[in-house]
Amino acid sequence: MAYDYEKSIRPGKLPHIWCPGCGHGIVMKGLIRAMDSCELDRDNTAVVSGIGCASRLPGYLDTCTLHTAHGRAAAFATGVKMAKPEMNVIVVGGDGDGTAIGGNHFIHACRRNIDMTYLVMNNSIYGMTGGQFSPCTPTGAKASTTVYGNPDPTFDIAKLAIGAGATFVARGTAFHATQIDKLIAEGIKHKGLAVIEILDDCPTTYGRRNKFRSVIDMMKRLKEIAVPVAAAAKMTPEQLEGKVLTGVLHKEERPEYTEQYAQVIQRAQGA
Amino acid sequence: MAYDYEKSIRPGKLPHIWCPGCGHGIVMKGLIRAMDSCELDRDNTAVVSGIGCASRLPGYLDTCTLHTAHGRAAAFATGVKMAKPEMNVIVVGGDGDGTAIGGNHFIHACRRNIDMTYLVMNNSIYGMTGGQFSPCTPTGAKASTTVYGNPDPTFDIAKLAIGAGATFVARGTAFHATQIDKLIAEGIKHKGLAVIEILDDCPTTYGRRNKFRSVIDMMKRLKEIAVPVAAAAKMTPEQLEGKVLTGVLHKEERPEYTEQYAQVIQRAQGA
Amino acid sequence: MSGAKAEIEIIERYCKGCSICVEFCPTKVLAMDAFVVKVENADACIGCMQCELRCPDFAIKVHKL
Amino acid sequence: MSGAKAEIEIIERYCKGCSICVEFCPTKVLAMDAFVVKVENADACIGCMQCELRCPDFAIKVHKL
Amino acid sequence: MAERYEIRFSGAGGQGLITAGIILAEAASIVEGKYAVQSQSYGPEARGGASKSEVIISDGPIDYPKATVVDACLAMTQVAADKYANGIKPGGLLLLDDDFVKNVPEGDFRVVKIPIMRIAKEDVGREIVANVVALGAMIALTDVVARDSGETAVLAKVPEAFLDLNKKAYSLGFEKVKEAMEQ
Amino acid sequence: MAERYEIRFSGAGGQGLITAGIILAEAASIVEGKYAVQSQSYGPEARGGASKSEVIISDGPIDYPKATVVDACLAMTQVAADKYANGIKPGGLLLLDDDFVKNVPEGDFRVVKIPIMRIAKEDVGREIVANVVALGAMIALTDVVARDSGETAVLAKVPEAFLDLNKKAYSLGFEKVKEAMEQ
Amino acid sequence: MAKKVALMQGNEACAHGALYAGCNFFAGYPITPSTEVAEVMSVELPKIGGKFIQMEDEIGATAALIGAALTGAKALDSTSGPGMSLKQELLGYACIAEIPCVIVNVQRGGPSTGMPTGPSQSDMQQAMWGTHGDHAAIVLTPASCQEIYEETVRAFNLAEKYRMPVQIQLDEICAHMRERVEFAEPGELEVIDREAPSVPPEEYKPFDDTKGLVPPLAAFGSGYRYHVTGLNKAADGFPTTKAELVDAEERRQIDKVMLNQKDIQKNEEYLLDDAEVVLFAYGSTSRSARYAVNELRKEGVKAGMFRPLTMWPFPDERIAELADQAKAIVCPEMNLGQMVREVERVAKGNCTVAHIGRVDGEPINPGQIIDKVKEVL
Amino acid sequence: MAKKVALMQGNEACAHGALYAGCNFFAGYPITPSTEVAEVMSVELPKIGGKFIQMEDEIGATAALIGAALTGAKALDSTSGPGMSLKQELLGYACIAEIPCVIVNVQRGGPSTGMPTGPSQSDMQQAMWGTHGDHAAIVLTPASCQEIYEETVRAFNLAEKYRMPVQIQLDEICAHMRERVEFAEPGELEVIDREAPSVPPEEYKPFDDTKGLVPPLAAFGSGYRYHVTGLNKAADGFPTTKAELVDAEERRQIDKVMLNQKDIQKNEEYLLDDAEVVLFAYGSTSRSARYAVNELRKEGVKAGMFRPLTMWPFPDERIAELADQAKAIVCPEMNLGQMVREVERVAKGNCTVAHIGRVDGEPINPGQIIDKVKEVL
Ligand SMILES: Cc1ncc(C[n+]2csc(CCOP(=O)(O)OP(=O)(O)O)c2C)c(N)n1
Ligand SMILES: Cc1ncc(C[n+]2csc(CCOP(=O)(O)OP(=O)(O)O)c2C)c(N)n1
Ligand code: SF4
Ligand code: SF4
Ligand code: SF4
Ligand code: SF4
Repeated sequence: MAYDYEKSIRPGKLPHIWCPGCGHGIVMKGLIRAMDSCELDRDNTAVVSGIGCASRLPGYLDTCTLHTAHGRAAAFATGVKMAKPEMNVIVVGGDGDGTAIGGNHFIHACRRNIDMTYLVMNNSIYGMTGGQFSPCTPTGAKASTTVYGNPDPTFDIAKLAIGAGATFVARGTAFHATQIDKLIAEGIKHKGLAVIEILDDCPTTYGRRNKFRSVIDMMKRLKEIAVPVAAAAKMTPEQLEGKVLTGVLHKEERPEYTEQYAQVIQRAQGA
Repeated sequence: MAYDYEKSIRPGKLPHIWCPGCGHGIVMKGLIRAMDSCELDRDNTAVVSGIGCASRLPGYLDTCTLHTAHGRAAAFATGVKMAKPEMNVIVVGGDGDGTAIGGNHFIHACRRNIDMTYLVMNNSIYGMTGGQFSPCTPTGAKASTTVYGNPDPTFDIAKLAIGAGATFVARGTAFHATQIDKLIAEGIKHKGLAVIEILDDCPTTYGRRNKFRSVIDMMKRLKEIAVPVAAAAKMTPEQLEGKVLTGVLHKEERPEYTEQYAQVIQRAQGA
Repeated sequence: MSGAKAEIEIIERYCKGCSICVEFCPTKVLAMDAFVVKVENADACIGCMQCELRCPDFAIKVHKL
Repeated sequence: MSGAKAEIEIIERYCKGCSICVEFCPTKVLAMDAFVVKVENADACIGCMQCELRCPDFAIKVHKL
Repeated sequence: MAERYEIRFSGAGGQGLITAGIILAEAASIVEGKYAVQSQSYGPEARGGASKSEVIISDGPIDYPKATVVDACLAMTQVAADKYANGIKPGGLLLLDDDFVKNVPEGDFRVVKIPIMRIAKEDVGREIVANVVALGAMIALTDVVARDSGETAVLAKVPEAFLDLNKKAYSLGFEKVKEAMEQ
Repeated sequence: MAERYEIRFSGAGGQGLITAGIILAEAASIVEGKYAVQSQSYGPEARGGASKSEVIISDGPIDYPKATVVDACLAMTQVAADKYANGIKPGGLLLLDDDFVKNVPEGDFRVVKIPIMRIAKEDVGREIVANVVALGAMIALTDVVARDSGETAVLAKVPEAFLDLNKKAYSLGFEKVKEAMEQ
Repeated sequence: MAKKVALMQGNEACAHGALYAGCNFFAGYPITPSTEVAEVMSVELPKIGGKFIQMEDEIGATAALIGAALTGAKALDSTSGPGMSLKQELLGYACIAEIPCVIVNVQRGGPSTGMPTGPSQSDMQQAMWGTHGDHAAIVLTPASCQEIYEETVRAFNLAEKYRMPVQIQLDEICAHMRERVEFAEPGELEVIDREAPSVPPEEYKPFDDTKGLVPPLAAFGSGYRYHVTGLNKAADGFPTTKAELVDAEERRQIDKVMLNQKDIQKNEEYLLDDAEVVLFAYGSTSRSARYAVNELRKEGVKAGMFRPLTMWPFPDERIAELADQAKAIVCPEMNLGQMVREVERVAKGNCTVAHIGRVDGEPINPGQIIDKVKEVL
Repeated sequence: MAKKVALMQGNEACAHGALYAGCNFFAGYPITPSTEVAEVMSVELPKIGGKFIQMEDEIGATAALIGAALTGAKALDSTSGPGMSLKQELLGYACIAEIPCVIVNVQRGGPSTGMPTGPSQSDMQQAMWGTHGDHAAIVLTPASCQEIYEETVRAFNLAEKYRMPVQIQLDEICAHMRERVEFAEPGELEVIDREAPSVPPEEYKPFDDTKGLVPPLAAFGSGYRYHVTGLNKAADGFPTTKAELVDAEERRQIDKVMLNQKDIQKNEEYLLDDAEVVLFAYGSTSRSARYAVNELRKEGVKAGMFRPLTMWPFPDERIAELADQAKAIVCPEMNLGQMVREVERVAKGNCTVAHIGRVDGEPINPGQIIDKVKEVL
């Protein structure tokens, strides 16, 4: 049956503001399915974002939604979760929001291992401001501030998250739509900070500058470069050249932050 | 022969402001020896720091020194290096300065792989403000804001740096004084961003709260926990429990940022 | 007799004409009509849901028959 | 006859009395005198430089003989 | 031409209306040496959504840089026509794409209709030049700059490869509207 | 006691002078119910460097919370004595540790000398209580709070295990200075 | 039973006042000379099941503060100049999203790192204008440890009542001096909690002003699902660029403060009835000023003091009256001329307005004030 | 040869002005409505061997700006409200460490994210007071594309001459409208470079004021080794807490601006000679005001306009004169009352001071101004 997205979307909010072909809508659908499959109580779920096209997502969801300042979503979310650990907290946002200006809050959320799900919609560009390069823009690519080709190296968000201590890291693509909800759901169920990166597309500000004739080409590229971790294990480095691993890239167990703090309270009250 | 540190130190600036037993002085000596061994031209060397006890270091060195704002040293340094790539740029500072408030600039300096040396004097605490915990304070430890034991997980600076893309990462300790200059010198010679973490001590705000009777105990602990990477390779996980690896932990070659930008200039001028 | 395994509902007001659904429909059920998608070959639908899943704009619903 | 391999110079004005040098001198050449270090057993010095290297305060110089 | 002549190009984002405004302003201020100010307003959406571009042309310095009541208005969509028609000066002009604007707003202004989009698509062969068609039509109607100045400005703006296409679009806009007026 | 009585404890960082000031202020304001304000100044160094702590005691509310010219001043180091001696009121008091202050500043004040550090180390057995020795001496000299009040405040501040040590230090300070005055 | 009393620093009194007001969340980042506020909160909050979190930086701290406040927490944050500058963007967020919370700024010498251990009152204009965009501010300036305790309670009350951030501006002297503080008994001081919505969740609009200038705020997780944003928005909380809605939002957020000035204003008037010279003073400087007033009165000078406890919104009306009454208003401030500008603005030339500025890390002493008063009279 | 002319946006004109002034370094972080400044610089700078760097955030951008400036670069940064708020701490650093650099703020609706695409003039007080601590500010407010080009050159000149950060405050209208801009020929406009030290390196003190209020600044890497800090410091650049040295530093840094006001001030006076009502207007609003003046004159109203191009330091003296001369000063601003406060302060009640505020994302149109003028007269 057709999936019932409407029940999770605030009445009258569609059509959304995203451009034709923008992958953010695909990711939003995955998020809705994931929230449904985890049976999250919408009264007790907060979806928090920063600023950017991707960060407009929460406005559509019929739950507690918090659209904050550029880059600060993880820190706002940390306040929500610390103050009310019984809430489910999901952070959503773009690669710019999360890894440029928001980099510090991102790595510290990973370090604390606070029980939140951080969904990065990585379209490799600052879409909302018209296509300046982000820390996730491929080296050499064109953006409005790199007309001669981007000199900047690119963050591997998963590697960064693991380096900072994230205990669950997964990656999917907007093309592999059926996988998105599964990865997010696994992240939601994980106790601790879960990072889910979805490789996404921005036909408006990235595609055209980088010789993608249309969003279709961008989707095809996502299809081509993605290699599931299991498959990758059987491939040679040459075969993996230019590919990107998808699936659950990292999972470990470490004490969760609000539980650790509950122990602080116990110690304080025991003393 | 006694090492001639004086020639590198600004006249009249000693004794320095650090407390009795503070490891920062030991690290500063290592830095001076490293700068000497690399024969850095002091007229063309900038030493840049943020705010904190460790960040007071540049004031003593007879070179171009820049004591900036808390956490921002790497970004100031990036400006210096970009504008004048022929300068040697060294960033120094504490664990708080570099990985708490300065975390974002730290990871982006690593990502860019700009040719600078980043020396973190990690004493696991905010010394200057009187001993609040830092992201590098061990879980469970006491600090002025964690009297019930620190609930926060600890950053592994090396892991974070590697995750962010640093191309040279090394670790030493204030006890292993002879090694400090070697590691820093190797970092200075490395083309790209080099992170050198020196495990340090703050007897005043950390030691006393955490049952170290004196700085001697703190030094002894450093001696005990350090295991050189080569030795570690032959040890079992059980033997490595509670230990910390020292030496060069990571080294790779990637294009350096100012060189990449030089190519942007070429492309712009060629067009 | 129709071979369709599913009926496609298009919410025209939501469709922004990106043509993702058209491209990735394995049986070429859909086509662009100026700025909005339309069902061109309803019978061919195998009900794989790819169009619904990938439509960024909540503009397609696949009702299995 | 002195067995000292080096002469220890102490810059009292710099010494903050942390006693790191005292502790880690392998031959116990140094000792604390109230707040400042002093050379107590000059002859024993093997010139290993450990005290100079580790003094955080630039207060010790080891002059090899 | 009045001391201060105001033209508005309105429609949807992505239709190139801002470019049309810029070209007109260039024709006036760079090619003809008059004074001109071009401005636009836009919403949070990167594409889609309403779009408008305004040009003020004058023989002397222009103070207030925004349109007050415009002398001429282009509306490429119904939404735009509905929204901006009442911002036209009495006796002014409303140019519209009659394939898209079905309900023609009423008011004290002259209405000129041509199928701008269709001309671009069918006669020129590329929808993307609809803005240049509109620009040609607007210049033909208002005489705010000389036909040649408009063409010079158009050609200065587009890449080599598209010169002919745009030249054709501009001329067609100019002529089709003349035809429409004669009818 | 004057309406407003000002006492300064000065010396080096780490000597516990701030604590001495706090205890005196507690003796006055908590134990005796007077008004008191304690304040301090400190430099960028965490330890070492100059340190000073000031207490103002009064029967009524205290406006200006900083010392103006003090009634009594403790100097534990030469640096402190040199720096603060001229901040003493005419006819005021300077208490100093004569092991450390060799050049006794001159001025219109009474100078009382006792070897505070030495008393702490040799007579009490722990240098760390030098501040309590000094406090005892200061209270003995100024009578700004009752001897008992001072003791109560000292004992309220220190951990169980150190009660006796501090009691002893306080008494010794009190008595040694009385002896010194009698000499 | 005797009341609990203790000798404590202004910073400690602030923390205890917050606890009395029901504060159950603290987010901060350490900085001299404000750290004691955080330190006390880190010890006390877990005892009552509250939460203390030390964030990665000041921006993160303010973000967490706002996030927590949205769950219904009463949230406190403390900092000093450099941190306050960093918080400015999110302070604006708290204004436009109307989030109740309290931020304590302990002023030290500046700009930049300046003199971290020196007292100052040089962030007073920043308190009003530090963030971009138009907004209202409530800023309190207590002057003794007891008053810091009580004004912190009031700060929380105002934050909750007017659904906005409230700043307490201390100076290093007030923050670090120790005085006896009497703890209030439960019920002794008024404690206000924010108004919760009375409508059912389906009808709730987080910025609905039909019932008054301050819309009720539902807590996240209390059954109300709504949207919060830093964009201009309609009553339902969703972004808008409609001119009339934006205008209404911006003006209401200022009106809620300016039209409630009577309730928000608080000040002390000392010997003003017949005053010919008025000292306008606040924070620790007001203590020198009171001392100076007393001395001047002894000498027969008709001096008095106006001491704002609410600095912003600025007490325009009363200062205008005093300017009519007095020959001169003298403003001692540990800065190079900040609040004196407001006094000048309001005085409209009706009396002499003079400033005594000091930025060398030393307090303004009574003698300086006395001299200046004599000079202007 | 005919001069090069082009139709360009205010933001583009700003970038080209910077290039004319010798700007060879840009650090920034994109934000609407300022991005075009960065975009033009990213294209143009590498062509002349200059450097463009997009930093990880606005704080990093200002840090890089200052770092580059210390190597001798002429450095530019552009942003808008939220970014400007984030920059405040380091703006203070540039003040106290006396670093020449230029920051362009394109004002949009606020506070917080507010209305990113709407014009505004609501960061005008922030421009002066946004950072903590006492400091001076130089803030320019041009009103046409040509003027933005030229004032950007002047901004660099002032930054270099007075060794401090200079802000250009644009509004979204000026930033995004397109007008014809004439490029200046080399030599046509004055271009000032900072004074390099004349003493040998051993004698160089980076904050030595014995030769004047603005100490020469050596470039890192030019053979001068010295120390820079955001702490209060002595002439030699090393930290101090000595009261007299701190006092001297703080006052000199303000004096260098306030005592050079003649050189720094710039404004346009339009039909003021006989004006009974003065419009105080700046940025795009001044264009409505000029239109209004012309209309009013037609109706026989003696209206004129005072248009500050240097907004800070505020033109106290001239406004005071105008307050004496005129019946009223009317201040149209796209905010809820910012610069009007300064006018009130300076007018000292000598004339009516009225404000026209607008914060709904729409420009203030001439009609509104005309109505208000008629109301107050
Ligand atoms: C403090 C601040 N700086 C900059 C901006 C401007 N800004 C808004 S969104 C954005 C980047 C958006 O990129 P990303 O997060 O990748 O999301 P996308 O728009 O691509 O979905 C920027 C730079 C801002 N709003 N606030
Ligand atoms: C913006 C800002 N926030 C906070 C501070 C206060 N502060 C100064 S140093 C410091 C921490 C220092 O710790 P670390 O960097 O580890 O160095 P250490 O003192 O231990 O050597 C803090 C929090 C500041 N100066 N500026
Ligand atoms: S600009 Fe890019 S990211 Fe933003 S809505 Fe359009 S396609 Fe999506
Ligand atoms: S407080 Fe700690 S880090 Fe700072 S100087 Fe003292 S020992 Fe060193
Ligand atoms: S050189 Fe070696 S042996 Fe000699 S005093 Fe120093 S540590 Fe001891
Ligand atoms: S290590 Fe240096 S400072 Fe410490 S006691 Fe020895 S000489 Fe003194």
